[in-house]
Amino acid sequence: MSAQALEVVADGTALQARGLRKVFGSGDDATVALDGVDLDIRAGEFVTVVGASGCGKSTLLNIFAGLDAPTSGTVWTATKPALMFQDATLLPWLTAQRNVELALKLRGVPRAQRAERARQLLDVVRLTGWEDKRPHELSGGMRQRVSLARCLAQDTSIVLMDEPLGALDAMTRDHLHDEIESVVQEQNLTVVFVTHNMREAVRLGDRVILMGSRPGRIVYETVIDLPHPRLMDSTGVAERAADLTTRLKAGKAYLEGADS
Amino acid sequence: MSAQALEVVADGTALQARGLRKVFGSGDDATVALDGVDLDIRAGEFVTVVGASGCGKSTLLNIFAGLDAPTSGTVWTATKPALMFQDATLLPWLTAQRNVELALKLRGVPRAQRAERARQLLDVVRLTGWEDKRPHELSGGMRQRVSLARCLAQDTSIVLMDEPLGALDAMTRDHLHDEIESVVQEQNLTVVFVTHNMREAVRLGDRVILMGSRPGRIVYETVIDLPHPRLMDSTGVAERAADLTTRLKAGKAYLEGADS
Amino acid sequence: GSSGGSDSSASSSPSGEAEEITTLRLGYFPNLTHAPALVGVQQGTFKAALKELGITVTPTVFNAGPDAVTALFADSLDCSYIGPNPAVNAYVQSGGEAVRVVAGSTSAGAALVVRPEINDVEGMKGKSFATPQLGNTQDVAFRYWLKEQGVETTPEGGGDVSIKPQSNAEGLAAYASGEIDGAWVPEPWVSEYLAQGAKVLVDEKTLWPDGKFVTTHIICRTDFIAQHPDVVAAFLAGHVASLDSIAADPTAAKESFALALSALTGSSPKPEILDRAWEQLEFTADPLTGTLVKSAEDAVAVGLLEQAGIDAAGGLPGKLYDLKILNEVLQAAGKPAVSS
Amino acid sequence: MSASVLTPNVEKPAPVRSGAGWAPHMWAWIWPKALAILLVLAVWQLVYWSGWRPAYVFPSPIETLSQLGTMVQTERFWSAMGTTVIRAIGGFALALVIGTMIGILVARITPLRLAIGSLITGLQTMPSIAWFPLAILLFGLDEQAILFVVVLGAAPSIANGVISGIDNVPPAFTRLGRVLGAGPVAQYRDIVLPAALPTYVSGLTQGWAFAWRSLMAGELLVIIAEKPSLGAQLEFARQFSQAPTLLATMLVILILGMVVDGLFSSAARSLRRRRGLEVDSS
Amino acid sequence: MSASVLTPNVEKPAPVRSGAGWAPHMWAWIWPKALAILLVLAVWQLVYWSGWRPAYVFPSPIETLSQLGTMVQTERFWSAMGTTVIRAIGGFALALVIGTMIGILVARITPLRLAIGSLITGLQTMPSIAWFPLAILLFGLDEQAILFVVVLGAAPSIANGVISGIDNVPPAFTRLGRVLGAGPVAQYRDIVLPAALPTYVSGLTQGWAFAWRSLMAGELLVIIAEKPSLGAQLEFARQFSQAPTLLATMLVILILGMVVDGLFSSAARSLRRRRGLEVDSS
Ligand SMILES: Nc1ncnc2c1ncn2[C@@H]1O[C@H](COP(=O)(O)OP(=O)(O)OP(=O)(O)O)[C@@H](O)[C@H]1O
Ligand SMILES: Nc1ncnc2c1ncn2[C@@H]1O[C@H](COP(=O)(O)OP(=O)(O)OP(=O)(O)O)[C@@H](O)[C@H]1O
Ligand SMILES: [Mg+2]
Ligand SMILES: [Mg+2]
Repeated sequence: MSAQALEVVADGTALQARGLRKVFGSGDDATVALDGVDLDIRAGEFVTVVGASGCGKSTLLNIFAGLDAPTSGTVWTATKPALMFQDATLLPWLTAQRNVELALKLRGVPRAQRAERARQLLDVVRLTGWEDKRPHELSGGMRQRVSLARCLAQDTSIVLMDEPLGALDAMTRDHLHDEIESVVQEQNLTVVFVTHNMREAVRLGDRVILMGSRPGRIVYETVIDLPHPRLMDSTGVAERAADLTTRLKAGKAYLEGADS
Repeated sequence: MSAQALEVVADGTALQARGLRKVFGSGDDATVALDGVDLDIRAGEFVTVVGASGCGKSTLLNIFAGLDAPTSGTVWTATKPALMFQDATLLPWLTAQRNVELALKLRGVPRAQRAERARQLLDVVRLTGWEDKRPHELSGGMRQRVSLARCLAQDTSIVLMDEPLGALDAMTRDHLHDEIESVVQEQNLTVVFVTHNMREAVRLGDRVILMGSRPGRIVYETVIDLPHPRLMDSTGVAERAADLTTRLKAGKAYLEGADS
Repeated sequence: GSSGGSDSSASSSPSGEAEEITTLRLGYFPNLTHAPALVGVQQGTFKAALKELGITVTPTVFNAGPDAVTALFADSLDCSYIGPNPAVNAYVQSGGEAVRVVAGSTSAGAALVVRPEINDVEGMKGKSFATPQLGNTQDVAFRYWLKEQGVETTPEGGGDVSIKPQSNAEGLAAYASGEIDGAWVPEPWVSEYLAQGAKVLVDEKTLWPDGKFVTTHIICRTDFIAQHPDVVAAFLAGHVASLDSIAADPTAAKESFALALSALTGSSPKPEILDRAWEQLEFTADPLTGTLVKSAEDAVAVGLLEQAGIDAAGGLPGKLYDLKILNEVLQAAGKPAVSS
Repeated sequence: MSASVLTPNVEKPAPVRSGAGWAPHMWAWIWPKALAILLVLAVWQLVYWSGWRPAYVFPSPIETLSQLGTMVQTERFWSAMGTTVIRAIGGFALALVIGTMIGILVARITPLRLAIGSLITGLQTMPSIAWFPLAILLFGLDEQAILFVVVLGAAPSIANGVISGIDNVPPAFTRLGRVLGAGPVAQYRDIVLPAALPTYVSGLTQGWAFAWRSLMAGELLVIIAEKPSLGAQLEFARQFSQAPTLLATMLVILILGMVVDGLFSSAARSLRRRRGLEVDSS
Repeated sequence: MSASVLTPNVEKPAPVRSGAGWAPHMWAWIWPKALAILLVLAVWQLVYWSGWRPAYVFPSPIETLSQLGTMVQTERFWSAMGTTVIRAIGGFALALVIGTMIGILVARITPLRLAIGSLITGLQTMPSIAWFPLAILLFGLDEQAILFVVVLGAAPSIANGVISGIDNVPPAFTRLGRVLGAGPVAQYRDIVLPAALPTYVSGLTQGWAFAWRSLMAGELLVIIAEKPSLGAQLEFARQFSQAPTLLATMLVILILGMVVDGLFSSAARSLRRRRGLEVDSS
């Protein structure tokens, strides 16, 4: 896989979407979740996506991951992407450690190395000491962090994350921003990162994409050229975030149901 | 109930906790989720709770709601509180509308009025037009809003909310801040509101409580005397939030696992 | 041998016609009417008779006739003690091919028992009576008797007198709880009913010439008889010896029977029941050919057997009986031959 | 250019649902069944031709089917089937009510569960014939005796299905019920039972199978006037060693069982679909 | 003061778990059972005293229990029980393997499901005696013939349990499997089967009940003098109208069924507990 990933870096495009449209249901009851989405993501690019609740962000990631087929349009990816679901989706019969190990197992990591690697990843998300708990013994934020660790265990060059830090407090979040950034840099990952926190989007993204609702589509995108390391509370980040927030508000129909 | 609620308002205390301690499991494997929590909440007070992931916020609300028994200590409440769970917990066999109606049904609202009231509440959370969808046809944020509507349908004078707006975009969040505030004011509700967003805590709370981890306990509390209406982005809110964030960071062990 | 028979032997004996065997697979049921089999096995009579040929006996006990018939069809069994019905069914269903009756075993021992207050067929009208099973010997006898008395019945239990076929145990329970008013049953059930206060209205003996009619006989696979006449002969010698032993010492025979029965089933009838029932039966090597044919004709007459099937199998008695070996054995023992 | 190293990650197009396409849908539903039936018949015929067993114990499919053909032309067959199916439905319905009630009570009331929870399985393992004497004592030689045997066969299975369905309801739902102020009745009516419904409905096929088997035994309990039945027919075919009739009757039982399965499983499927437990496109 | 209008919202204290309290725990487990048994015996004895039916068809509990007492002192009884239980376990184990495999294949492969999915229920509804001829033809008069009948009885039930368990697996888990790159085998091994396990295990009691009932019938296929069996004992107690023996044997069957239920349901409970599906304190 790493050979293929290198080739992609040389070529430059990790993910390409053309004319994506996704309709759920049919007839009067149909929901157009996405329409006319075109997107090119460079290998190694960190793209953050912001949009109103229900605008189609999760749908987009599911299509990128190959979980759902678009109604029309096509997606090409360099490798099979990893996806971190919006809800943790841990397997209740496995401990935190085993949930992470499962991802390693399924990509063929030998048994001997799994335990060690899973422990490392759980340490990254600050869950050392909780390895042997089962999901129902963990708090909501802890479950989300196990899910993040599992996502990082997948070792693919494209990572899709659906509100990965939504249930975490500011400090844990800050810590994980740093961690995610360093992992991404180290392994030269291509990331699509959905969030509702505009500052987070600016803090992490090479590019921020704003989505509009009904149907879900890309209404604006911008390259963030602020220097690294960035801080959530720095004025640079705050300004860009405020600007983007205004733009998103200006784009009509940010609340579904508002126009009905 | 309204008679009893009035009495409480006159008396002044809606919720009282003394010496709460909660231990999960036993022996070596035990987790002390809460220890020595004392709390008095006035009727009509809006208390926001902020604390690191896994510090025991949800556990506290579950005990307040009478869902879990504390290992030791006691809680008194003026009425049975309403609780909005951290995850939406919608019933998958009911539409959004029916999920809300169920709360009305279970508190004895006559059938004729339920539909109308549920529709109003769904409109408050901006889900008009989505009434007939089942949970799996809704986005994560939409599910959370249905859950919020259901919580508001419970019509009790004490409301416990566990990260109720965590999965929502900034604009929907702003809108719901206003809505929640007006409902609380109108019905003179007592609210305990857990959030990871310090500005949100300051924006909404009459009092902010900071919790520390391992074991979960109250490390700091302060009354927010900023005038209403408050805005998330106002400097007053931002300053208080920054101050509280510093205090929370200063309180040691904000990240569980950090000391191990 | 017949085509059907040699087919089945070919499949089980690749070595050809006269396959070497080491054991005789003998079927019977844990019933009083199969007493010669139980006594013979218990007292070692069969073993002794087959010893010279170097052949052992594998007794196989069945609960129901059809399973024994299937086992015969499937070459899993060589000979079996069996009631007239399953024997006729096996004969008819295999087109007269698969089995032959080689000897008789038991005669008589069936009666119509009714509540004491019933005295004649008029008193039976509008009441319900049990038989062991639709289309079995007693069922046919009962229906035919009613027909002769001018009473209408249908196989489904309608008519002036309602016949409700059900297993003997259920019949007895139904009688005890007042659901039925009598039954046409074999021994030891007649005695069981009597023990519960019923009385005999018709003893089936009285309906037959000499008071004899077939209750149990022995069938063997046609191709087995053809291939191993010596084994059949030795087995029948054992059978005759068993009959002799029963006749010579009924008390010892009863004891052997009770022992064998409780070894098989964990239960045996109460001694007083057994004593009475044993009296009613006659154990004989004569297969009472005529009575079986008559019984089959009666079954046809009351609509429980199809004449067409019998004809297709070659009629009755047709090829059903093969008594040559039995007669040789009887002759060797200095007894009169039986006729078919 | 760049697309050369990329792979389309969803190869098959999204399913197009159009109202017009009934015929291909039916076809997709039919061909596996037709193939399976043909295969079975072919193997059966081959074994028959091989002369493995004489025809009178192992009849050919043709003989069996022609026997079936003759059978279905008689009024007697339809009346037998009618009687049996009506008894089965009646017994099953009664068992459904009783079993469901017992299941709910046992799942709900802990002492009751400790007291008779295991007894339910005990009853389930009791063969039908063991109940015959009691059935006669209680109900006489009557339809009711048959019904009694059927209910005793099926109700424990249904009760166990209810209990297992209820046991596997996520605690999150019952906690929600408590928060919403549901009393014990409402908790069951509005939360637990609907949540357990898909498992319950899938489990009903087990109850049906028990009901049916008990009925096949129970129909031998008493052969009631003017009422031929499939159970009796099966037994007679066996008693008279009529292999083709036996096999034809078995085919009828198989087909009826399959029809019932179709009903239950389509009910279960539509339940799952409404809850998003079944994904159409995947 | 203020507390006067407030109500403590959790009245019962949290359960204290200490290692010392075995005795009260046992007691809580036993008393409902003891009470239930006493109640049943009391009612039974009362009905008996009422003279409802003569004693030889409706024996008293005392008579039945004393018969049971006599029975358990015989070597024959233990040998019968041993034979039957070993056959049941053997047949069930075989049915478990076959049924599980068929269940997995049918649940997974759509054409197979369309082809034989319903057939499984069809087979489930087939009474055991219908298989006797085939069993004899295939296996002769042998233990294997009995095993065959048991497997044909239990395997369809187990397969249906597997299918329903798999059908009710949340799609979120299978989607997760796909995201993690699980192939078809891994998807089943690591995701679907573990997810379906609690339903599967609760469903096994149904399979056991089918196995046991089929065995009770199958043991009548051929009766071996040196090998007494419970099925034969039950049948002959019935045939010889020995009401006390019949009832005593029924009691034995009930008790065995209850023991097996205890095993399965404690397995299911521990599975649920590990997954947080069972809440201890609530
Ligand atoms: N399985 C489905 N069936 C029907 N409609 C669906 C389904 N999944 C999503 N939708 C609809 O598609 C739209 C987009 O949903 P999606 O989950 O992608 O939103 P989102 O942008 O992720 O929102 P959120 O921020 O709330 O998570 C919503 O209107 C939703 O109702
Ligand atoms: N059922 C349980 N069994 C065992 N431990 C539990 C259980 N529920 C919670 N805990 C533990 O209690 C502690 C507090 O959990 P809680 O859910 O209250 O945290 P929280 O403050 O709500 O966190 P978050 O912000 O992540 O939701 C955690 O360490 C968790 O592991
Ligand atoms: Mg989403
Ligand atoms: Mg929480």
